[in-house]
Amino acid sequence: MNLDNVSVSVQLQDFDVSAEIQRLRNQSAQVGAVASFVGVVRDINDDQTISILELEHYPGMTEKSIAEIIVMAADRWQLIGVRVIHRVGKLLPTDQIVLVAVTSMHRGEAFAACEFIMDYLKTRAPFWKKEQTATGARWVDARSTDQTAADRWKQSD
Amino acid sequence: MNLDNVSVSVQLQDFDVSAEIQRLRNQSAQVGAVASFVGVVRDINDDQTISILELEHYPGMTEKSIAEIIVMAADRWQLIGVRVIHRVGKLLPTDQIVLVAVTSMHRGEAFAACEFIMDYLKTRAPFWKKEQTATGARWVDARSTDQTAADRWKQSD
Amino acid sequence: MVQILFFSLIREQLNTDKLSLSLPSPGITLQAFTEHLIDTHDAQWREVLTSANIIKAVNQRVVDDDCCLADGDEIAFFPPVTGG
Amino acid sequence: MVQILFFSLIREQLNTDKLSLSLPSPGITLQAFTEHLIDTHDAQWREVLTSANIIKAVNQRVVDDDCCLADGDEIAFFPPVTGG
Repeated sequence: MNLDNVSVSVQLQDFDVSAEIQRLRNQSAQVGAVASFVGVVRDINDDQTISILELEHYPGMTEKSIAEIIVMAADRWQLIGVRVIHRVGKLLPTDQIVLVAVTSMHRGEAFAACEFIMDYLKTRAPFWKKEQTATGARWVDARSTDQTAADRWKQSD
Repeated sequence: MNLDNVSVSVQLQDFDVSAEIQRLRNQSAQVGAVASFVGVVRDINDDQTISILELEHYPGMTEKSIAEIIVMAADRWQLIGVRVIHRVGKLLPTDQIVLVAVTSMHRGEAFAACEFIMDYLKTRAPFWKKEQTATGARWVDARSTDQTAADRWKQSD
Repeated sequence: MVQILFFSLIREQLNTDKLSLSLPSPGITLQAFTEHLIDTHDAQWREVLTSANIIKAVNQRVVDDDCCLADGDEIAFFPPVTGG
Repeated sequence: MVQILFFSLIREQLNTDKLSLSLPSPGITLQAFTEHLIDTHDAQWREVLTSANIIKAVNQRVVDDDCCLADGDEIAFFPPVTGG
């Protein structure tokens, strides 16, 4: 994968999936598949109504860790481009949190790499969520199911 | 899944992924994950440069077969909404061909269902591609790899 | 009457996109009906309609050759699909 | 000097987001350095910095306790990540 076709942003503002996909498609006329994932703020989590979701991160390490995850994905699958955007700051229910979009010639690679990048981002990129609920603020607990999802990708070699 | 949250279109015109994802997010504030796939016309296929890709379909059966595939997906995974758009008519390299977008509370379901729907659409929905190349027009051959991809989902029960 | 549709390469090879016919007998199988189509057309039809990978649908659902037809059915012949 | 960063729940529990310190000795392990931080602060620091699931990073890479530190390092303490 040409590293010019990799882009990672951590930002306060929202993103436009169509515009991001358009940019990925314009990188090469060999793009046949675009797999993408958007994470969204839910209004209820662990039985509590969420009014605000606040995202903290470790500036510098977040971008670096996501870039490393993308390199791992590019080692495993034949990819053309990758775009990752992760928002930080205060978000509301139904807001977009994260975009992972991956292009390849054929769809199998794009699907696998997109899910791989999300699973690793969830367990390795230093972001933390704090929820505002009716009974106060709480830091979101890490889920063991996220670690299980990431562990699926370990290669037995 | 509420069937009001399922929509299938076969159309000549292009689509706007952001607008489609926005509509899916607005269906429920419980949407936490949006997995989507966009298929794109490549400029070279089987070593030949493609000038135009023409898509023929079987009106009525296409919509019906895609709706059946979505019902199968909703039986296997807990989904909130599904949107499928497939273009027909004359397309050019880098044009969008197909969109499959799936929402769920958690990402595993959305990813799996999105890939499942694409794999089944590829092998079951009655569309046919004809490529215009420098040496004339040719109907695209079905790929055995597409059948293999669909067969992966067969349940051993 | 039944309606018969041809798509893609099959349509081009037969130079026909649709036909309306009376069923030669009620409850005839799709296999027998396909033979009837072949017998009432030129040699090209035999070659095309007996090709190994042809797909047949009745009322917009893929079926086997032993499917029984009824008046009003929509019958379609097409090659393996290549959408997506 | 090394820079020490605290994030999320750890930052709140220690009421500290960053510190600058001289390394007590060159080549000290992260484990010994963490003990040094605990010894030079109140009891709350022991509880927080020895919690089972705390993650430590040096120069923006997750490391083990036996990692050796050098002058100029950036050291971070944070809970399991929950982004995405």
